[in-house]
Amino acid sequence: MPIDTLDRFEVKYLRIIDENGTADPSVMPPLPDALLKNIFEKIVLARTFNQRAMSLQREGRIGTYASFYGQEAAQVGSALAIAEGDWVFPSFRESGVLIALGYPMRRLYSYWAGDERGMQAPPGLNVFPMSVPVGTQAPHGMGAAWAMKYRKEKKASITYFGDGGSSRGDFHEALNLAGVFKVPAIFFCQNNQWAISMPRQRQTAAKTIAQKAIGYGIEGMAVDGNDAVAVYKATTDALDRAKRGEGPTLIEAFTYRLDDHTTSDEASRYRPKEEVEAWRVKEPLIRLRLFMEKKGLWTREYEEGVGKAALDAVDREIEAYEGMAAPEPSDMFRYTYDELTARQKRELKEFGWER
Amino acid sequence: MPIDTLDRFEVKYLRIIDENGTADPSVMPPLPDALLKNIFEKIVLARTFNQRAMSLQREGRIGTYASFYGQEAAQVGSALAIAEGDWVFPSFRESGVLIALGYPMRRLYSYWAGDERGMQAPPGLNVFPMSVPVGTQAPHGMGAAWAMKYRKEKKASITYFGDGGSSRGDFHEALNLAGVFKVPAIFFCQNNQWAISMPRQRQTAAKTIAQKAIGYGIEGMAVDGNDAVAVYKATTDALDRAKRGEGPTLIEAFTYRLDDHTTSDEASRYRPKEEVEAWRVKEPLIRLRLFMEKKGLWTREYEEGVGKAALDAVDREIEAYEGMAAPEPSDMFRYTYDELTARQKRELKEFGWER
Amino acid sequence: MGKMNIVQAVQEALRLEMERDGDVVVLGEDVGRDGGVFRVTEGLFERFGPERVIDTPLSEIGIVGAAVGMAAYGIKPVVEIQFMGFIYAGLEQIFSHASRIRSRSRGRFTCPLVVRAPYGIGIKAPELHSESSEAFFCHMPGVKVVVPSTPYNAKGLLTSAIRDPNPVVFLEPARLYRSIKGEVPDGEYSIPLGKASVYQEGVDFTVVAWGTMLHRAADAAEGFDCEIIDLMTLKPFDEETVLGSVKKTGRLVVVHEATMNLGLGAEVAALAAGEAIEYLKGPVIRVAGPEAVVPMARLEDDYMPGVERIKRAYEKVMRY
Amino acid sequence: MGKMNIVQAVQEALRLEMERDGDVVVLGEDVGRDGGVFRVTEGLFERFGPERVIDTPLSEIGIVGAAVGMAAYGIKPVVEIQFMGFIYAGLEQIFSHASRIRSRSRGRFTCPLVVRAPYGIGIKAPELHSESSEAFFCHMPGVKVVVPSTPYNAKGLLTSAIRDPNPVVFLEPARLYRSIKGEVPDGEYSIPLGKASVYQEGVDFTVVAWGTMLHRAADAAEGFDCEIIDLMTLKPFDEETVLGSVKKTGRLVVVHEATMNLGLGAEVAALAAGEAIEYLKGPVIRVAGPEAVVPMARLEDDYMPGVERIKRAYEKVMRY
Ligand SMILES: Cc1ncc(C[n+]2csc(CCOP(=O)(O)OP(=O)(O)O)c2C)c(N)n1
Ligand SMILES: Cc1ncc(C[n+]2csc(CCOP(=O)(O)OP(=O)(O)O)c2C)c(N)n1
Ligand SMILES: [Mg+2]
Ligand SMILES: [Mg+2]
Repeated sequence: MPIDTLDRFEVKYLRIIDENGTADPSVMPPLPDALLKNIFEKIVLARTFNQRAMSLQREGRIGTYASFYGQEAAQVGSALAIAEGDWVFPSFRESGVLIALGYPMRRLYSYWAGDERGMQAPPGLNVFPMSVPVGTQAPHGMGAAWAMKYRKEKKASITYFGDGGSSRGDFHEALNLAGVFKVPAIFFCQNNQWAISMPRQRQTAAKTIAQKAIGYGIEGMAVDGNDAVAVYKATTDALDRAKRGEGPTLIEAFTYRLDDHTTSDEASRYRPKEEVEAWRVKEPLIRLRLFMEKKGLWTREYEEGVGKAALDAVDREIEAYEGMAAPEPSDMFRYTYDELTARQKRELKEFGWER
Repeated sequence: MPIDTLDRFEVKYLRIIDENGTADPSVMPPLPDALLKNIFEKIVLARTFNQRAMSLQREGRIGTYASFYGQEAAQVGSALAIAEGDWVFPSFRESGVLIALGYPMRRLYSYWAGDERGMQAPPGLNVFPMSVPVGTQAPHGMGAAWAMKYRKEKKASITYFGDGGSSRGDFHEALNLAGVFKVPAIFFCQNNQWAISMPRQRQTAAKTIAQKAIGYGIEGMAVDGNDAVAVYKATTDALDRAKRGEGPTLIEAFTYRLDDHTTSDEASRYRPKEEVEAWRVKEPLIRLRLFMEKKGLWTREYEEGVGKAALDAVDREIEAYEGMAAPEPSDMFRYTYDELTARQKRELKEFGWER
Repeated sequence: MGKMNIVQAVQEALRLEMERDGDVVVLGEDVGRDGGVFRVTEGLFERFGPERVIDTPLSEIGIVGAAVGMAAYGIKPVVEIQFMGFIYAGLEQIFSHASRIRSRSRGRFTCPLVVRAPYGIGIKAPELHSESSEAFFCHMPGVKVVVPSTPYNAKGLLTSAIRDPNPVVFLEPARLYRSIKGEVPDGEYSIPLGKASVYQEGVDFTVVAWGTMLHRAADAAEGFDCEIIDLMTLKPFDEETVLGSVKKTGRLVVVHEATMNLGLGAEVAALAAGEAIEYLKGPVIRVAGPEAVVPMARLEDDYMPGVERIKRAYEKVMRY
Repeated sequence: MGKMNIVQAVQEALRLEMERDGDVVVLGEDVGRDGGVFRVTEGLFERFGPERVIDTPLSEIGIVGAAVGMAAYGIKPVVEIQFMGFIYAGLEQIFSHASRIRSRSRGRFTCPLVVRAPYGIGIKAPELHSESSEAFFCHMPGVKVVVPSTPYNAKGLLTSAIRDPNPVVFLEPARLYRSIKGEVPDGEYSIPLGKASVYQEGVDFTVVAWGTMLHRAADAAEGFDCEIIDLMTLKPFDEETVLGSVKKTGRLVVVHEATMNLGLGAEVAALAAGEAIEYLKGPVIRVAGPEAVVPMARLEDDYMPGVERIKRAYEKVMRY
């Protein structure tokens, strides 16, 4: 036993619907038609929100915005696997996840306009404010799951982050703790191949993010992130395992950021047009449309109806957002501590912020 | 290809000399007798230093001390693989490494007596001050290796840390960067099974520390940390690879902390006596002695001579340490910046610290 | 009522709050079976079990960050950081999350978290075991900072900290842990956060101190008729009591262990210079650590303000 | 000599120092091919190649920590942190290592490292893009902190920072990056660290400011005969110039963007209260951010001290 093999590992990859819309029957789960349609409709809704956000930004009606164009399957597919009572810890690119969960779009727009009220999740929706410091939300997902386990509740947390986020110490410590305490936490990585100008290949020398799970002794898997059904299945399975007490899972969804990093970025400075074009044809709606058509669930009229409804909904939400009263400066103080401090009271007067 | 295997990994373990002192010829490197004797003698010297440190602490002649008893093979075996010009980034438990490298023992004693001068490595010895905040030295090892690569020097860095250190974000970020930039850095983990009262099994759900290398796309291996020859070989190979430009290696040496965590600790509160006893018979000197005896390199008289020389050397160093002039309070200022600030100059006077 | 030391007082507060509220959990390195390196959590593991007294891996980002998630969820984590010098890895989680989750979510989520850590020079261990970096936390809106100075207030303040709906950094002076004993009432009681205590009344000058330095400031006060204020809560601190006393005495000395530059003494002095300058008869004197990294054991007594240095400050302030 | 903005001035200092010294390397997220999110490092990648202008993974502990190792080895890393709000993960490496490796090794190793970051409110991006946490670094002995306010001093100060044998945190006011232009000499020159500059002479009161606030303080000064000091180096700051001016004018106003409590204004005020109180005619006034987390874009103008608030402070101080 001089050179002994202590252990062996494999990294698995799941795809169910290929780029031509053909589902592999050996892995296709028996999903109700209504669910498939819901996935489709939420993707359209999210994409509509996203397109309008991009124009609102150009028009100066919201601020810097992070588009999720291209990542809708990963976002909506995973979001629809989330049950009531689960907790969600998003990064700033997860507007699509939130929309699929029913988060009020008016609040999302207001957030992107620089208003903290936009991240006040409505009661019943356990969505943490989007984390801007990359990766720092991973320990929160771990901790919430720990609390669920402590309370013996059949719930789970899901934390979203990017390929860039996997390089951060927070990711490491969160996943390691999640493994040790076997908490019901899902860590969902949208590997969209870029962290601003840093390509995935130079973010880590590991070939996959999924294999990082090996270092924590937890489940890890990769999934085609542009296949909404595969994402839905992988996330559902992971959440089920978590709720059965079988511990955390790291999911890596291979996808692609088709837009610039944010509206302040200019991706053409650092990535080749051809790469973007090669991914454009793999975008999630194409294959879902083809697949649903084969199943008789898609027609042109259906999509037009869905698109129209989405536009109407988004327009109503934009109107509602733009009708919101301006935030009060005193809100800064109101939410610093549970009560105003003596200094804050003095400053309220001094600044003329009393209401 | 619905469920595809993206990659496969194995974790390897090296042992050369077993607990009965029998070497496996298939992996035994052709080491000169002088080197084997050097390993033996340095282990004896380090252990003598350590024993005396424990009594000096009890007598109040030094402060809190972290014993490396039981880990001498891992420390001396790896240290003797280090070449002149390489840089060493130790944790606080690496007194044995430093002694094997020729670090003045008087300075080590003075360090453990609470004197910063003890961590002023002599010229030519590139040993960073022992890192007390666990794991924080890993990025330094990465950075020094990066600088070596930048300067196109055939050198490497070696960073020492414990099983506990592998849980820290610093470890993660350092190893990930080392992989991406393929720097000549060795990360040497002495897995001594405990982090104060935390057993290895609850430090991480991963079965080995070595497998964490998979997450960084770098070389990783485990080695019997009580087999000085295996440690020497694993470290030499890793350093050679690093210097050939083949990138970093994570080495996990399985060993055991036979003493309390430090002289302030009481390990009997948290770990079973039987476990300690089971490891005691595996301590590194026993098998090395048997092995060398078989090779005709060991006799009782030889060991007595080595022991006597070690005691003499240590005693001389203790005397030298105790003869050192007390540190000057003004040293605090002298080494804050390269020059005294105006405030420091004022404080020097005010405190009466001018020399 | 019984005499106990600060270790015992903190332990008792933890035990009582854990008995009272099943959501209170203690977590940190070696807090369980080992009872903590200072034995503060001794007995809690046996009493409450491994689910409520949780030994964690060596992971300060993870411990603090997970506690933020737990606290937001509704559990009340009391985190022990083994020494204040090891909290630095957790600073981002404190500055970017614990302190502002209430603000970022406009009240939807809160962070009733306590981070306990021994702090200051006191046990002659290697570097980073003697930091007194309270000022870092005091500068961050949304965080409260508390430092007890006696067994009595250690128990009462920690009780309040655990019940407080805001994140509280609770710093325990390592040097005082076992060196002072005092009467501590049985059963639970709380001392409100944000209020200072007048440790000693007097008329000639005001001394502001906390933790270990409070006792040195008091020792140095023999022969002076000064008012000594034990700040206890450093953020938000009791400006009213401080200013009231300064207006009465007309002289101010602040004593702390941390380096002077931007130590909390700066804020106390600035407050006086901003709000009570017309009462000041002479300079505000800060007695504080030198402009240097906290040294290891052999120089630590030179670093830490001693009774002699404090006395000189008292004499100086009385010259005006 | 030519007119340029601060982005260009910083870029020029980097380029010149990299040309002068082959050991100077630039590293950080997106600093290479992309030229940095503010385009500060634009063109350097093309000029010096990927080994000297290094795009790193998203890894603030690693970037800062590796730079400590590089600096100790003898390379001169200039780290870019994308925004000051993302430096918090690197605080432990700065507080526990960069600042004290010289002290811990008694001079055997040093850390000639520069950490650059844009700071302050200015670009209406989401949270943590607008922090002004300079005080954290100022409290740490062993670190220098520098903030330029003009293209001219940006170039000269960064040149000094790169050549300085100590770790320097170099904070670039995001709001000023492209909003002001100024004459900048061709070729290399340096402005010494630790010296303030008298931006405007005057007799009635002294104003201390830096970065963005310097300009607001100056705008508010119309109609007042005040002396305005641009601190430039915040740690160690030029106490002599500040005290000299206060002794001359007898009145002091400090203006900064960070929250007041333990912002650097506290130290400046405390210094005056300790060393020049007999010259002060009235209270030391601090104009600073409120006791709140830095808000997102819609409230940021309420947070940041404006010309009106500063003017009121000038009027107030003149009432004494
Ligand atoms: C800690 C931290 N460092 C830097 C940034 C600036 N930044 C914002 S997004 C980003 C890249 C993130 O990449 P990734 O994690 O892959 O997410 P993606 O943007 O691709 O969704 C960077 C560097 C940040 N927000 N937080
Ligand atoms: C960041 C940090 N946290 C906590 C400590 C206190 N502490 C000192 S050693 C230690 C355990 C270290 O375990 P390991 O890394 O396995 O090294 P070993 O002591 O076994 O050599 C702890 C918790 C510390 N020094 N640094
Ligand atoms: Mg990405
Ligand atoms: Mg260990």
